[in-house]
Amino acid sequence: MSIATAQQLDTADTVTLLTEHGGDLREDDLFSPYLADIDDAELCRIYEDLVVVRRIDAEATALQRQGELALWAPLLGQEAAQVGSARGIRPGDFVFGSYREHAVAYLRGVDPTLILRFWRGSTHSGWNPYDINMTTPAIVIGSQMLQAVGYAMGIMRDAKRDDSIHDIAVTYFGDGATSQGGFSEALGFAASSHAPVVFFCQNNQYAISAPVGIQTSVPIVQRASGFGMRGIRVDGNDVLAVLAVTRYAAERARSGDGPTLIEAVTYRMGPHTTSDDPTRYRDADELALWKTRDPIDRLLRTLEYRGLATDEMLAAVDAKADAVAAEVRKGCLETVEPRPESIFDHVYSEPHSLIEEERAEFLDYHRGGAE
Amino acid sequence: MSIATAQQLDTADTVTLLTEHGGDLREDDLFSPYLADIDDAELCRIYEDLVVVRRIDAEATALQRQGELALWAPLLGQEAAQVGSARGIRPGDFVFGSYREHAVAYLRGVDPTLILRFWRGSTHSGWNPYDINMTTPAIVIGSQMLQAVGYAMGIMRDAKRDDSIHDIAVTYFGDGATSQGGFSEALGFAASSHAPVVFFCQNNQYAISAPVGIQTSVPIVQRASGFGMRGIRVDGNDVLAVLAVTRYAAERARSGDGPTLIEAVTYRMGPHTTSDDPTRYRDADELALWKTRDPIDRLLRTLEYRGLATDEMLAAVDAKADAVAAEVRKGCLETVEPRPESIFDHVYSEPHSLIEEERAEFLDYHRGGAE
Amino acid sequence: MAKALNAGLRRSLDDDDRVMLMGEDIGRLGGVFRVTDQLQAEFGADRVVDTPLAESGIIGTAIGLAMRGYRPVCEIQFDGFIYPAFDQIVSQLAKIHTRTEGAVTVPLTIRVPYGGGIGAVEHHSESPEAYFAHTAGLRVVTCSNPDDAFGMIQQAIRSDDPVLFFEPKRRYWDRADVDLDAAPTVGLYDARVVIAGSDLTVVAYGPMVATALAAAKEAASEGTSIEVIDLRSLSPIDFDTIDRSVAKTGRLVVVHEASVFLGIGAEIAARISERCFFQLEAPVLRVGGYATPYPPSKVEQYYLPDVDRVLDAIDRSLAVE
Amino acid sequence: MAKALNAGLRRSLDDDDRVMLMGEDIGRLGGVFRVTDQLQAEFGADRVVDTPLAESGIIGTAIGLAMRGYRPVCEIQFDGFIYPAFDQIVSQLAKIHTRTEGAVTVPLTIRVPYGGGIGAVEHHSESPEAYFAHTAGLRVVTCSNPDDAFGMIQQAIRSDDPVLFFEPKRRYWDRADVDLDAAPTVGLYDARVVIAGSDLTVVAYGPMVATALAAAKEAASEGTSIEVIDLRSLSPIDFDTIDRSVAKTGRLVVVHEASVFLGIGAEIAARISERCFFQLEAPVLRVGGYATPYPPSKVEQYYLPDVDRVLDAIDRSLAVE
Ligand SMILES: Cc1ncc(C[n+]2csc(CCOP(=O)(O)OP(=O)(O)O)c2C)c(N)n1
Ligand SMILES: Cc1ncc(C[n+]2csc(CCOP(=O)(O)OP(=O)(O)O)c2C)c(N)n1
Ligand SMILES: [Mg+2]
Ligand SMILES: [Mg+2]
Repeated sequence: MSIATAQQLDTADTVTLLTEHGGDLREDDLFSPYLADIDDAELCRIYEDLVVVRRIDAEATALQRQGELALWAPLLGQEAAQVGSARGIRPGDFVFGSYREHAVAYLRGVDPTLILRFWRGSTHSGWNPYDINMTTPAIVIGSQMLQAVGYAMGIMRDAKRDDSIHDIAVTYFGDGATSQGGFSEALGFAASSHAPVVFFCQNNQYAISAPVGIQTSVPIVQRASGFGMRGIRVDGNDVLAVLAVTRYAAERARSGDGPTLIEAVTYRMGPHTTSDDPTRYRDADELALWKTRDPIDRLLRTLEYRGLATDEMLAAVDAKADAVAAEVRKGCLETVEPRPESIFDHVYSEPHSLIEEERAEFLDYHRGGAE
Repeated sequence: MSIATAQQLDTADTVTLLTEHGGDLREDDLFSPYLADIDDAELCRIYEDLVVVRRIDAEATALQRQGELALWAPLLGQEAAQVGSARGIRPGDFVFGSYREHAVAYLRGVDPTLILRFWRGSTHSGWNPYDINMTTPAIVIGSQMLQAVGYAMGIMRDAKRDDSIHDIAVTYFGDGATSQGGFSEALGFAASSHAPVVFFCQNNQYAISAPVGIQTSVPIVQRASGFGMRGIRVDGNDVLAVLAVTRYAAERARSGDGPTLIEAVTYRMGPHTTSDDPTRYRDADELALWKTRDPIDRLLRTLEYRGLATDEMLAAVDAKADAVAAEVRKGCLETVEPRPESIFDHVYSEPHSLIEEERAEFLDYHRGGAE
Repeated sequence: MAKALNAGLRRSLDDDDRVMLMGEDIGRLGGVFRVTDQLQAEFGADRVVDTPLAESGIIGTAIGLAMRGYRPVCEIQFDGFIYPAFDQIVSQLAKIHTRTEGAVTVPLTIRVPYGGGIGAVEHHSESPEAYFAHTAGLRVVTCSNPDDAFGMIQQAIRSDDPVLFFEPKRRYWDRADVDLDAAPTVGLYDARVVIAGSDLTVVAYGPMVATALAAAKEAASEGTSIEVIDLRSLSPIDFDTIDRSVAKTGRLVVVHEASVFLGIGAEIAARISERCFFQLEAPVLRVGGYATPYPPSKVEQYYLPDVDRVLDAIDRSLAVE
Repeated sequence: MAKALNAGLRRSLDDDDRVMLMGEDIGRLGGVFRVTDQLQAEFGADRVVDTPLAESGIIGTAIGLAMRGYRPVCEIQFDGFIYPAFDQIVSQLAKIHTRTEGAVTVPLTIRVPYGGGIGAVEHHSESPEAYFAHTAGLRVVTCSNPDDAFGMIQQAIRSDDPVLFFEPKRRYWDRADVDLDAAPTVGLYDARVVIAGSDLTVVAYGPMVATALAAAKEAASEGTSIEVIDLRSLSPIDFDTIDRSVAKTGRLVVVHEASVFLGIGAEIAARISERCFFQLEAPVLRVGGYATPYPPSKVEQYYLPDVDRVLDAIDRSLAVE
């Protein structure tokens, strides 16, 4: 199996709005209008989001190193892809994520300490999906996209009875996930049903050690056209381009124009998870190159150009990040661990004879042992 | 789920070489050269193939009606797609079919009576795949394409050690099968490994009762480009176009240019199987329209134009068809049924304690019963 | 039985407009066994949906629909075609309620025509129930007669837990007068003593209940009194009903089409051998498929348990003193 | 043990150039557990292949490679990720030899790190062996120690039948001096009596053998003599070895991590209860996972059988008079 070269960021048809080396936003006929409401204040809030989610991520990595978490999947480098897209959708929309979308969950309003419960090993979820309209981590690669399409089909049905309904479903997944049959089936079902769903691929160049060239020799976005679906490739380290593109795709879905596949080209600057050692499979040079494309620096240069990057602003952002990080750490250390017998709690929603029997034996055994 | 309209035969980019209403072959810069060796005699032999395989098919349907077969999946209407493609590849190539490629098996030289053994219920296979380099029926939709890709990867490896090897793998499947994740995975693995494999889709417009518009709203051939793969749509009722296109794709694979997806647009003129009642889901008009596009008539018109359709030739072809049909019928009626204990024969290739035990009990029980 | 299922599905569609049917060929065609005949015409293509040909896609999207509040009933066209959906069933459907600590319920019913005996080609005669019964988070039931078919399918659809609903396809053509106004009198997860007896207990389910009854009848004619239990639910299993019977008869034969090795009978034999250790007068015997793939139909009668094989096991059990 | 497997794979690659390894991250990275460490560097990217991320694709293409004459060894990265390949394994891999009446062999080995106890997140601690053991046409084996790991992986690769090779991931870090020149002395499908005893037999496999041995040791210190059998092969199961032991001890406890309900223990309990009906002094007891999904790691110790639970079962068995 030959490994094609990794996809290039600078493909001509990649949407980008933040200039790479400072200066103001690029104008784009199609996408700029989607940023009409992004004034200076909003730009600063976006910057804050980027910094805060990176800080949460760093704190979680630290907690893992200290043994407080069993594992952590860092989003370092993917902040713009996640913040931009999360800001491009609405609270009523439903997100089917994978396992790395901590920033999306945070922006959808989850208590950030809940995000860590999963990685600590205290739960398989962390939050109630209906509280923030977002699923908890989906670990089996390729499993969540079909569910998103089904949910979107449900929205379509609801909308037939109530024309005030314009929700959509959004699903996140990685470049590796695009090889799974479930992904293609999801594109097929979405295209043939015209369901209001946005497929958001974070192409961070790697599936653990596998460079994206192992999955595909052409840009992932191209997959869409095979199903007659709209596809857009966007610079995933450009938070504003991601925001605009997501809003565009979401609006298409909302107004009945069907699904869109977005490929956000970004880079996983950290390890796959805290168990991973990326030096075994990638060069220092590559990482160094992508550090020059850091999504936070990228926005910062525009803030600087506009004179918004005042010491005051930057200090306030740092303070906010510190506060959230402290909250996350505190929440983690205060985690109330599940009771042993919780194993039996929610296997079924209705009584089940075997579960009752095993639970009784379990309690008996452990009570017996304690006496 | 909305049902898009069935794909039209007359899409501009569909390869067709036989004219529709008589006359000689159309010239095509790319594909006509692949027919350079098809002289009048060969044209007559192709015609004979079409008639013979239709006749085998009719005989099998008759045998099913008489209770000699449990089931039969007629190829009526798809003769050109199968004969054209089967003639476009070589004996050393390996075919991974679905369950309707009776004509392909016949042309690869299987004793035609063996084809029926499967449908009679006497075996799960019928022939030794290595005898004709073609698998026996694959019933689980979408399962055989990945195997074809793997086989082709094996060829690539072999060819590295022996540069006289230019075999390819060819896989057949229907329009319905393109919805299965396994199909997309196969395209993905083939594209990323550059394996010498030809994907041959017989789009016969239906997956049992489901019109192709339920599977996709764009031509199936388009799927290829999503994987960076060559795709060709061909008039599947035009045996010469199918032959040329198959040779083209096979040559690409043979010379290291990678996989191709061929979509042969045809029509299943009969029921899905002898258990099916197509009047429940499709209009008489549609069938009538496709009857005007009958693949045998289509070639016949060109034979007539060239003065080849002599009474003598037609009679000889009929005689041949009669002979093969008689042979098939005789073979079917003479089928030697499997011994009861054959159940245990080939579960494993090496001794297995549980099988030995159960076989012994089985023989004991049935011997006991007989006494 | 196919008609009874059709009536049960119609009733469910009528009772609750969140119920919807999904599957290959279930709409216009009414399903290859006509179980959904006319339902698309009656309820519309939005509630009786012809899906693309992808089982994983069917179950995956149905899970999403369930999360949005719908109650999908998915048809898998034949037993052997459920495996492409295995991941969605085993890693998603079965686990979502546990994963979310009860926040998300997935009231999905998967209808699976199963079993052999109809002269079908490969992959059309499988008995995959043990895979699902071994999977925590799923419920697995199967009907053996038209009455149960009508009642149980409605109960399954009303359940908030995912239910695998296995339909014995060789019994689809069995006829009976089903009272369409009767509410089910038995719980979905209860076994039923079909005929009482005192010498030996036969436990069967789905297609094999009729076989067990025929064997019992024949045994009766020779003076042996067999108690036949229709298991109905394979997960959970109603062991209390089996226990009670074995306490009385002291002998047990379990019958199913699936391979004996790790089939449902293994769990029953294991558990009853434990629970009734001192009541059992003979070892629990199992009659079932062999440890081979389902054979070609010309020899399927040698693979499938039949009345004679059940009687043989009964004799062997009774021979133990 | 990971090192022993690595050595066994290296040996297999050396011995037979039709052997090739396929899987996610097995090449450059050497596998997430480093079982294939350095093998790509040594044997090249053609024989140690980093595949796209699709388990069904891996097994499906491996079947094709096997049909072309290769002997692929596929790694499934974690137990919980085998289900996308279920259809290819159960409907294809398992059936091809039977389907073709012996014309086609598919000498494929599927390596599956399995089981819990390593503090992992969801889907990384599954014990899916019973699904495959119930599937006719497959062979299922599992190693419990580095010595067996080294020998058994080579035997599995040499087998012309498809073999599911389960590796107990919590034992990957177990160390032992493995004699890399010793040929295996036991057949791949033979169980092994690890320690002899007279009062009670414990059957375990994979990760639970160490647990059973620890329990036996503790029981010995209290004067109870336990015979511990390492099953090694789960399909077929070497019942003769178990029989012989139970004939001697009269008591049997089976231990595994998978759910007890329809786990491997069900078949053992069912069969031994039948075969040793008159020798058994107490019912066969099973110690295993509960009928629940594998729980979050903070409570996994309550799910997993441990020395105490095995001892408890031993006590309960011995208490039966
Ligand atoms: C079905 C399945 N196979 C394998 C794995 C193991 N695994 C976890 S993450 C991963 C790579 C995923 O890559 P990608 O989709 O690009 O997402 P990323 O981690 O880069 O965000 C793999 C192989 C899995 N979780 N699920
Ligand atoms: C996985 C699977 N699902 C369902 C079926 C039942 N089935 C048999 S043929 C068929 C339709 C196939 O349509 P297509 O791929 O277009 O092939 P055609 O029959 O038209 O040649 C279906 C749904 C099957 N065989 N396998
Ligand atoms: Mg990635
Ligand atoms: Mg078709």
